[in-house]
Amino acid sequence: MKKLINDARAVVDETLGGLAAAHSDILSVSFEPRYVARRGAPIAGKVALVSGGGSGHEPLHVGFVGRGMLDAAVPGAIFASPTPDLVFAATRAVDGGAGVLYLVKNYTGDVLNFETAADFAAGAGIRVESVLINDDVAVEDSSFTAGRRGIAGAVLVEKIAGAAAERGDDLDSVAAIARRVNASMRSMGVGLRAGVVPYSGEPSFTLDDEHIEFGIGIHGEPGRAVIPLEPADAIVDRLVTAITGDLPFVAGDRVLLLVNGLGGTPLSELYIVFRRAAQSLVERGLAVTRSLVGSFATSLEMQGVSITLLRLDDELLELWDAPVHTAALRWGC
Amino acid sequence: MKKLINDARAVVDETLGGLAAAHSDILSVSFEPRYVARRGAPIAGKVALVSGGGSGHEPLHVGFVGRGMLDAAVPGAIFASPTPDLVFAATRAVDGGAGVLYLVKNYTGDVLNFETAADFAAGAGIRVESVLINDDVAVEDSSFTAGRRGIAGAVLVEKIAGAAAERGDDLDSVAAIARRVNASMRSMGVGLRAGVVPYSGEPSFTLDDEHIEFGIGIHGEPGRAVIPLEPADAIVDRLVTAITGDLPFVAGDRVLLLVNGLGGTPLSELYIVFRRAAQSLVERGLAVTRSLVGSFATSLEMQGVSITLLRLDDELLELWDAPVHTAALRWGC
Amino acid sequence: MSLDATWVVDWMRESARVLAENRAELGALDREIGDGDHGENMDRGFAAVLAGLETISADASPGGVLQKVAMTLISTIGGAAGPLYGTGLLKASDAAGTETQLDGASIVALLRAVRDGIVLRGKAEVGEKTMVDAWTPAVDAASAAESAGESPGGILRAAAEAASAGAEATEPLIARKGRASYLGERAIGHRDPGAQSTALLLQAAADAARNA
Amino acid sequence: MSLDATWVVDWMRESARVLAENRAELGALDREIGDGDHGENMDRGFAAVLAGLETISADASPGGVLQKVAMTLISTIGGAAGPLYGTGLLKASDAAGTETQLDGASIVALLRAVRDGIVLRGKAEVGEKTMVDAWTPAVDAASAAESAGESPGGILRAAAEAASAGAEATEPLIARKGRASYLGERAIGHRDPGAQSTALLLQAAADAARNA
Ligand SMILES: Nc1ncnc2c1ncn2[C@@H]1O[C@H](COP(=O)(O)OP(=O)(O)O)[C@@H](O)[C@H]1O
Ligand SMILES: Nc1ncnc2c1ncn2[C@@H]1O[C@H](COP(=O)(O)OP(=O)(O)O)[C@@H](O)[C@H]1O
Ligand SMILES: [Mg+2]
Ligand SMILES: [Mg+2]
Ligand SMILES: [Mg+2]
Ligand SMILES: [Mg+2]
Repeated sequence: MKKLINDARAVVDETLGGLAAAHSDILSVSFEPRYVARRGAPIAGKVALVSGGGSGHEPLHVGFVGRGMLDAAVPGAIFASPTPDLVFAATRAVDGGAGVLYLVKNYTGDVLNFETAADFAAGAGIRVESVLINDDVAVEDSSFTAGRRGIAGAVLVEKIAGAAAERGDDLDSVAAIARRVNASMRSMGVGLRAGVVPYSGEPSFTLDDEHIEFGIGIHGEPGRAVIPLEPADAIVDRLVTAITGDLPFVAGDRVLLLVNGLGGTPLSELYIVFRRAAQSLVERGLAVTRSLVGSFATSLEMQGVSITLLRLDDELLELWDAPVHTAALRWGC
Repeated sequence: MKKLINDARAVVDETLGGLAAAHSDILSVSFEPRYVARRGAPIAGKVALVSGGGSGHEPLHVGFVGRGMLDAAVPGAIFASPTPDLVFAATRAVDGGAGVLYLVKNYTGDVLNFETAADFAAGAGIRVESVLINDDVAVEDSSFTAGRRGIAGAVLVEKIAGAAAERGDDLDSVAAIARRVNASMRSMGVGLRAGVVPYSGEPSFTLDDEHIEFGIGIHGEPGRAVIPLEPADAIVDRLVTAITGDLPFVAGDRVLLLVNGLGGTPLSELYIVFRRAAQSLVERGLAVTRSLVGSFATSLEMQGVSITLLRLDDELLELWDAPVHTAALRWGC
Repeated sequence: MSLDATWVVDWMRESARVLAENRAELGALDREIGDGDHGENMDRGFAAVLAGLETISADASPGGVLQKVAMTLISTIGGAAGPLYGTGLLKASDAAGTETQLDGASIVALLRAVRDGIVLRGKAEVGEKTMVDAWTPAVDAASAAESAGESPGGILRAAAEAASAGAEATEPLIARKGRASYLGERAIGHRDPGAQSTALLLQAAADAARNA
Repeated sequence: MSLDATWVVDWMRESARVLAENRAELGALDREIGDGDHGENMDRGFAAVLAGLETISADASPGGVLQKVAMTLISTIGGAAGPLYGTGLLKASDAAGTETQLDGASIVALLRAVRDGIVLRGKAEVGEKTMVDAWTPAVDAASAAESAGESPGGILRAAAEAASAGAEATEPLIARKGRASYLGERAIGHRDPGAQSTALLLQAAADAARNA
């Protein structure tokens, strides 16, 4: 295992130490209990957004704390959901009296831990709403599974719901917007090479040089199938077909296209993927109205990419374009 | 070789295709002759900034084309400097009558090709100034070498000189600012694992699991020595010692600290590096006044990191904070 | 014969020991069909439990110790296993109430309460390839042993054996809950990590009651 | 005996062939002490030259062909090698002027002009582990062969042999110019890729003059 780390068990705290040092204008880090809060929080009268989940997906979620996005992020251990006491501590720290919205990626651990935190919050008289994020079409959403996973689409929910909270929407409205974003988006990814989990020193999966995991999860969970490595365009076409067919997206739709690197993929490859994805959407009659390219929801240094498509309407577009100032996403200010 | 590409020889063009599709609000791409120009260029009366070099370092330089930074970037083949005719074509496309500044990383190939382009431009009546970027302290600057290499510090030169051009400085002034930035900054990096050059399918160097290249170049060129892998903090201390000792940076200096990933390093590791670098600068009495963390000057999917330190004065600080809107760096607008 | 708070403390100490010992193995199982953190999660949680036992008061009841352990697990394991084991042990604490001595029937009730708590939170049924597939046969075996007049130690040994067999029996299953459910047929042939940690925990419970 | 434009054309065709053939080998040499692109750069440049030869006019002079080749190389190789070889061949084109037949003395002048052009742009001296270490002995050997009354073919064979020996002789050197200069002692034992491509180019020149 070759990593720029000191101690496998200190990775999360030291990452947060760097985050705090680099972005003291945006956020502050509490180490004990561990959470990241927007500078200036709580903001009286504003709905507070709290997200979190296992670490190892940076910048998700800690890099999205700040104006126009999250009020707090609660990073668990690597790939392990944070515990309820931490989520509750963050909730108390950022609640501005207008209630708190939990944005929870659909994993059993996250769901259960945020559920318990919401119980704690209710006990403390804080109103909490929760929105589940489950954009990954790789996994069948049926009674035979734990349901669809939440992956890179989380970034879009956080941005847009964050803008709604910033403009002063109330808790129910912000929650409704978050649910609308989640319902209007679909994602799917491929993995070429696994990231190495620091505490085990082992890759989270293994693949030979000729195969990729089609439908990879952001913890290295398997997807639909192991398939032969193909040219990028062919892989992108498979992903786009799976994604557009699912909602479904139809000709005339305005969409936001997010091409997300999984941590170890160079930007040039993300643009090669973006190029074909945009082409293929245009061929389907969709209008690529907004674009985002970069590594936002990662899996350590995994090599691979995910594609997310969000159907836009005028309101979502306006909220997307609203100013945001976080460590990993910034515009308009 | 596992990459999300179609054809090794099409990597640069297809990357630019994606860039153009994702950022049509910022830039436009000319494929034949190949260069990337700021949307709206030429801007009458504004000094135009042109940079370029081999590809494989994305987002450098193409991701820095836009308001407040470069007017054009000229990407060569992977790791190969662009040819003079392309630099000249870009020069003509963005010259707004106030002259053109070439920002050239100090590699024999880049120097020679930009030199020839400047001759062409002179022949066409366009005034060109060139500034060499050579921030890498890994390499001795002596008559026994080709001189110091230009690495991630290029991003700082482009940002600050770009802001000077944007506020209306004339060619000599912008060139002087660019030279001042270059003279006030130092960088150095380490490589853990090489990127794989698409056309050869081979890693650009090989290291066993226990060693790193101390002083790596962004083409995988060797640095000072192959040393054993150490905890991140120890590696950072070595880099900071080499960098601060060189200018030298002294107690009381205000500095900008850039921690730059080389392409395949996860963001969490960059923050772990930033944490220690900032600590160690504070211990030396320096004031870390501005921060930048991310993968900006890369070497394909190389695992590793470089640290750049820039000594700030009031003017450089103001120019750094000025609005910028490019694919890879954006604030203030 | 009966067990007291000392047994609960010994059980937790022994659990911490075996989970540390099996950290890599549980991690490897979870890497196959999950995200690889189960060993790390359990070890982190029980290391915290171990530290907390230092400050347990001498007159704590079994239920009191279990409550403290449950709270510690909930706030240190994270992931899916944290709330599941935490809720389970919280329910066990409720079941033990203020009793200071646990007889055979109380032991069975305690184990059943753990299982029911886990099912309450996780909604998994038997056969869905989760820790429930170790807990349910364990509860059944414990109940049968108690009916057959076994001592508390005997009851726990029966539970441990059944949990171990239950964990092994998850191997041919397709998962319907948790992360492994995404694998479909590809889960076949792999043991569920949570069922395996349950088997370790119940073996620890039996070992702590070695002389009972 | 003398060589005409056909020889230049044949030289370039043969160069394109051997550079394509040696693309991987040059790349591997450059990977050792540079950035690995020299094979790719040379192959790209000479493939473009080859394509350009299709449209060369039948009455072109050797100098005319060389000028077109030089411009193509400058606009297609990039890197350090592009301007160096490009400038070298441009100077060779100047040296050949409008002559249609190149005798021995002209051939030597042509080779010397290439070398001088490269030195003008790159400022490398002999012994600094660059392509100059192949060109300079080649020019010296060509000059000696010409003095000894050798035919143009003989002169080029002498140059090719000396270039090849010169390339080999870069192996023990420490580099002072170009990317390899960063390596210090670590460059020792590796052949300079540019010197090796020069050896290939001069062998191609000799092969193209096989019957002269
Ligand atoms: N719904 C559920 N009901 C019961 N047990 C579950 C459920 N979901 C997951 N588990 C158990 O949790 C274990 C995984 O725990 P762990 O790896 O710590 O959490 P995570 O899956 O969040 O990484 C599984 O092996 C399984 O036994
Ligand atoms: N200053 C110089 N003078 C002469 N030759 C040089 C000089 N610098 C580099 N070279 C030659 O160029 C070769 C490298 O060419 P190439 O790999 O195509 O370019 P780059 O180094 O830009 O990647 C070296 O092997 C060396 O022979
Ligand atoms: Mg987990
Ligand atoms: Mg090169
Ligand atoms: Mg797990
Ligand atoms: Mg090279």
